[in-house]
Amino acid sequence: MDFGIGERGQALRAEVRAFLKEHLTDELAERCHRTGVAHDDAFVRAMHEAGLLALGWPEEWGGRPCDPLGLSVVEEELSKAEAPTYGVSTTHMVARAILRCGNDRQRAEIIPRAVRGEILIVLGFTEPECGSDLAAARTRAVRDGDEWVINGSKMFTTNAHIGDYVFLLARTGTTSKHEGLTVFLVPADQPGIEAQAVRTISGERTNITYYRDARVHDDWRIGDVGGGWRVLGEALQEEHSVGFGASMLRLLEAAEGWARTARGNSGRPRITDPDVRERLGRCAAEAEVSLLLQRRAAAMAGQGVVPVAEGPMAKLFSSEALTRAAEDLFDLLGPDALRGHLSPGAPEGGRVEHALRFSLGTTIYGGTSEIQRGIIARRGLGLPR
Amino acid sequence: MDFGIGERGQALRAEVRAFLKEHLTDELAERCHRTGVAHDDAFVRAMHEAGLLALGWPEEWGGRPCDPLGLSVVEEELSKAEAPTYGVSTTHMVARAILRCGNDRQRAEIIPRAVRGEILIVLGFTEPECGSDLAAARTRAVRDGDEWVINGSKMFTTNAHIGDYVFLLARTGTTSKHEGLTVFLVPADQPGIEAQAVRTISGERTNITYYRDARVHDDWRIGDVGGGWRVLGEALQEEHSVGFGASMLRLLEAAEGWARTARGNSGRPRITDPDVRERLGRCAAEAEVSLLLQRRAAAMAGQGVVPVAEGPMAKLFSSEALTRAAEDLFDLLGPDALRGHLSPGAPEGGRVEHALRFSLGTTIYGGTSEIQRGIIARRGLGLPR
Amino acid sequence: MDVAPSDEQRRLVESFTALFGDASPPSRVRAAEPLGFDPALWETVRSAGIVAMAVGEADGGWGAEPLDLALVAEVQGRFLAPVPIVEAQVAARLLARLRTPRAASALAAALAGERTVTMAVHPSREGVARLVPAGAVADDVLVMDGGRLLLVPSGGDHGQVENLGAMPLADLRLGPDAEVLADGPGAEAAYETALDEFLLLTAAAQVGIAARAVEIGVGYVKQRRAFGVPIGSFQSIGHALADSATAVDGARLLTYEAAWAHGTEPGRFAELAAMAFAFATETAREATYRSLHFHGGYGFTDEYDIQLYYRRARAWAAVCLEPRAAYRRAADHRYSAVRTAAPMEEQWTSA
Amino acid sequence: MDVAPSDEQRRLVESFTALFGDASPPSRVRAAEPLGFDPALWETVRSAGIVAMAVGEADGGWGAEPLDLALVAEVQGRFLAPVPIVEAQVAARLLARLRTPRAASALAAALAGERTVTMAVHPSREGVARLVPAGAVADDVLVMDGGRLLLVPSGGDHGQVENLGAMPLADLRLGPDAEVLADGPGAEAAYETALDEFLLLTAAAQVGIAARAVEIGVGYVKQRRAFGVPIGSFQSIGHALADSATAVDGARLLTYEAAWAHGTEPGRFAELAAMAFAFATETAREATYRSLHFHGGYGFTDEYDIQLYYRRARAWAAVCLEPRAAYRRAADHRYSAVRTAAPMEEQWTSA
Repeated sequence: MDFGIGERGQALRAEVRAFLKEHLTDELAERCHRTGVAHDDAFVRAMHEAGLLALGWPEEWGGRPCDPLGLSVVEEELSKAEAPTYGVSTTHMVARAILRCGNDRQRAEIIPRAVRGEILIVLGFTEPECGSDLAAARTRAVRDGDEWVINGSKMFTTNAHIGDYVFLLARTGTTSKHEGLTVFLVPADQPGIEAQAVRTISGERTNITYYRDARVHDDWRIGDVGGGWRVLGEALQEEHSVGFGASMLRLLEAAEGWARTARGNSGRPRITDPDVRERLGRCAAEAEVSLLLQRRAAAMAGQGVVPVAEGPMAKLFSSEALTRAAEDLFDLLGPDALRGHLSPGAPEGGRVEHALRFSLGTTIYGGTSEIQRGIIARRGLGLPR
Repeated sequence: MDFGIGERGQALRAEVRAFLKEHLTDELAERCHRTGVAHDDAFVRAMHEAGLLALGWPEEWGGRPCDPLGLSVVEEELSKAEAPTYGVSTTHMVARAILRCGNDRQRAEIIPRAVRGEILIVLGFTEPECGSDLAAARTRAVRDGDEWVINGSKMFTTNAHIGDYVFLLARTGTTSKHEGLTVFLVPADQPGIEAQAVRTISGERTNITYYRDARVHDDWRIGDVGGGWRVLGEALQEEHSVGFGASMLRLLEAAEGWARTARGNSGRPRITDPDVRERLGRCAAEAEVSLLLQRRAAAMAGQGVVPVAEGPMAKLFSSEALTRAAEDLFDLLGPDALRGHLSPGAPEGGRVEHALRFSLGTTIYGGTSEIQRGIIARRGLGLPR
Repeated sequence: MDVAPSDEQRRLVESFTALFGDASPPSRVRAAEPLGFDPALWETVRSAGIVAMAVGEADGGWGAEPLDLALVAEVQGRFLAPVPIVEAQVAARLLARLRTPRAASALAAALAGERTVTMAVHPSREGVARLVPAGAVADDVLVMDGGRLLLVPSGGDHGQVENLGAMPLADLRLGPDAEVLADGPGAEAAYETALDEFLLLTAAAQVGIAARAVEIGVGYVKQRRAFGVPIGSFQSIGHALADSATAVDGARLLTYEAAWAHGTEPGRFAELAAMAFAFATETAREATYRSLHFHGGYGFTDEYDIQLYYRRARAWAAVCLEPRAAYRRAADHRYSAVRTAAPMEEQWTSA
Repeated sequence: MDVAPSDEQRRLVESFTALFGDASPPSRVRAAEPLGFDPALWETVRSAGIVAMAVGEADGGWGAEPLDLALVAEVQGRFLAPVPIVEAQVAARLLARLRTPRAASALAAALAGERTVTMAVHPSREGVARLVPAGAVADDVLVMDGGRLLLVPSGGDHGQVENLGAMPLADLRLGPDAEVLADGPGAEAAYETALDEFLLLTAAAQVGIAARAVEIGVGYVKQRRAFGVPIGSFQSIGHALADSATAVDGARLLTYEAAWAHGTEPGRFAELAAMAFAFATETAREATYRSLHFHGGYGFTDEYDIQLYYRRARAWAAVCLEPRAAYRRAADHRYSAVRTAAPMEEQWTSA
């Protein structure tokens, strides 16, 4: 057994940290925080120039070799720094799905641009009425000659207002719930598509998108007609190392920073309190467990094993642990925890307050905790449905 | 609003405490603990002589007026003292069911003796294979002239080895799951019934009972043939103030006793530690909430309202709170908590250790926590099944 | 034991339910953000006697019981009414308790609606009263400063603090115009009682928040469908809501018991108020989290009301004490004969 | 990152799985109660080199790594094997660390199987080492007494303590035949490291207990039916078991990471060992509770095996530290530059 990230991992980590130090300026971080948009063209271009976007892609596509474990080390650093890479992650997720399920022309047009960070692809899966039950999608695509005409709406399409394409799950048949679905890569810049901002409790901006006779050429159908559920499965399958261990580290460091500097009535720093220590100790332990579960799933993927239950375990545990820790450390800080990012006296720039808000989405998106527990119960433990 | 138990409640409480002081001797408590049998003929006789058994029964049956709230005050005192009254409670539960569902002869034969504590009736509901799903009972009663012949087995028939009658749920038809059930009051002293001891983690003795051509006269059928599910419902309905608030008080007093006497390395009593105080404070609060929920259900019953969701709330909350508190206070006591009742250095005679063991059954018997949550969700909140 | 409100109490609850139902719908609560104050509503409830009800007739008020105040606070919590009721009531009661001419005149101004008076719930440090509830909208603030109870005019500079709960909080610098109202053990005791009352009424508000959060959650999961069924039929949802509904009932009973003890078993009041605060806070936190979570992605969008409840459940409590500290405070009263060895920092210790 | 055991480690696990599978089935575990010791099994595992593996070759042992010891402890936990493996291994390593002639001779006796040596995991108080693990069956006990590390022969009088986990605990009075093995900071440091190792191996045993408890629970709820379906199909059961299975995997990873750090990142070992102990203890507690609970009434009968796991999960941990104290200990190491203000009582503070 070996719990280190190895020399290669250390080198990658150092590389990413150096990159972030240079490019994730206070001004950029502040802008992302203020706009709630976790994408920045210049930042992504810089990532490309630094060779970070190409990590893990096959060399034939301009990639730079990196195993899933290495990728998860990189992800941890980006996530801990709250780098604006959400757009990159959705773009690359779709590009990987196209690598597996697309045709040659689709691959040639999309993958190189995705690897270079030249396009932004957003996700159009869930709908206002279907939540976790993605296969209940009702947005409809109807064939019209060489094109498809799309009508309906999609919820939580983050970055839709700045994206180039929507990776859209649409209903093309009525035969059965799962077999009547098809996936398209729809150009976002057309009059039939409207993105309306949806603001969230963490300040992040997402969108509801409306499709009114939007059009996509059949050339941009990904996979077979009726094969959308499989394509979607491939796309989601590729997300091995989803987790929030790094977000916990970010939170922990904020609480530690507070504990070392804030002083109680006695004048001693709060970190000398046994109660404060207990709670920081618990958060540190659960952050460690989160990272271990994430890295294990990545290591399995590196060995060609699909982490069927282990991926959900990492996502489930780390998001629930983050939620618990945010509540607990928010309490720990006392009344000052209330101060928001913009309040002058906010401890550590209001990071604990922000973690509380941010944590709420983590147990929802990418499959709710309930969905993850169901997968673990059935596929990990073999329990009956 | 009034949160007091009133003068009548105070007087009752004083009466029960005086009774317990005289009759619940250390020697009796020790014997109950050792044998795991929460019934003692002499103690029950003394309760009768003190007028405590007659509480709440109609005066025409030799009863002594007492409203459900008064009864719950009495129950709290008995429960807090761990008085050996489990046999009384099953006997009286059955007697109340017979009062509602039995015929005149049954009432005349059973109720006066139950009110005087002369008989012990035990419960034969659940079976080895059916757990919470009581209606799945498979123990069969077949008509044979004026009698019924019973074959099958019942689980968790506490006091079966010393009981006079078993209140037995049996399958008499195959028409439907719920309508094929009938209830009988079966004489326990017959060769066809065998009680085998089942020991539990808390030291309590219960039994599995086997019925091999056991017999009961049709005169001792309670309610209609096929009406057993309704009779059972009436019997269980009468249990308004089930809860473990008093058990929490017992546990809390033990932990407080420890905290006032045990000393840390500094020589100060442990109760001066903020950590100890926090945990005792939480237990005290949850004990208070448990008692309030129990008394509310009793008060509703006193006003003729069936506490459909409120009864389950009291049972659910108090048993889960007891389980949490026992774990937490067991931790709080440190290694000494491990010492069992018989170990000389056991803090407060090992009461915290015993509470941990005892708590396990409370979230199971009388309807598991899952069953209670289901009732509250459907009948209290109106959620769909 | 009688958990039903009297007819008079029922009318009180009905009238404030009607008032807030009209004047404090979620749209108004949102519109009052980020300051968290609705001047028109404050004018309305003040005219309705919200401050006067809190003090005795001898002091110019209506002499309502703490139980009545708790009932109103629960209704306020249900509607998240953005007005400083608890703050003004507790401050008025504190002024009345002081029995000095200056306190009486300050109270008279509060009762007349001339000045909004609030109190700092933590002693000042280094000349600043921090995170004063309603400090950003009040005219006068009662502040405990090194054993002296001060009346501090807030002046024009309110120093408002942006915060999670959109509360009108302010950091208040104690200027030369601060007046000493009282000092010594009497001042401390009066202030401690005010803190107990603040905890009690906040507990009641948390009960209202929690109860409404459960209702919102139940309503949503009955109507929302997934996998062909209403999601409220899933045990993972139904059982969690059942636990929260149970805790809400328990928190309500405990809070009203504490309010009842204020007059009937005064020796238990402070202990029960701290317990009620801790338990109601935990209950509201869990109920709002669950309800928000069961909304799926919608829960954390600004559009849905549940996030308003989620944020206030935490903020209205955090401005006072976290639950662990409140349980310690309850224990301090319960075991008052035994002094603590090492008082925790930032805790209201009474020992 | 490679979480797979080596071939050699796999063989180690297989051999102990086979050994305990034969020699420590639940019937033997029950038969060994209440003392909690099976002399024949102890003879077997001792002959198999269980003590020798724990110390270096230079000291007459086999030089296994802490990771290997943790793997064995996990297997022991799975089978609840009633033998003092962790105690004897940690005590032997402590003796080896002291490097004195008397310690060497005591170690030699332990390695030769002549004497069973254990250690007290709390300093003595008033001349008594209390609740010594394996104290009721050991020949010698290592005790920290006022800064001196003693070797105490237990004599004939074992002072066994009846306890929740059927552990062979004893209260040991330090008699005149106690010998001083070491004193001063060196003795303290060696003892502290032994405590860290004790926590580590107990964490591994808790992982085994928890993993087996989940398996037992899963097996039961697949087969047991109610309301016409297997009860494992209820979300209230399946989701809770999924959470426990997740925590078990996390606890295992954290424990093996701590063991790995012993040699590779020694500066993190003590912190990780305390974290692993706390997390694994909480995991085992929850897993055994849930599994027992999902057995319905059967869970708390003596006949079913799950109660054996429930009791040991709590007892094997409680003899050392409760989880809160273990998290504080982890923090003490993590923030070792900052001394605690007020060390909690009964806590192993390192600061």
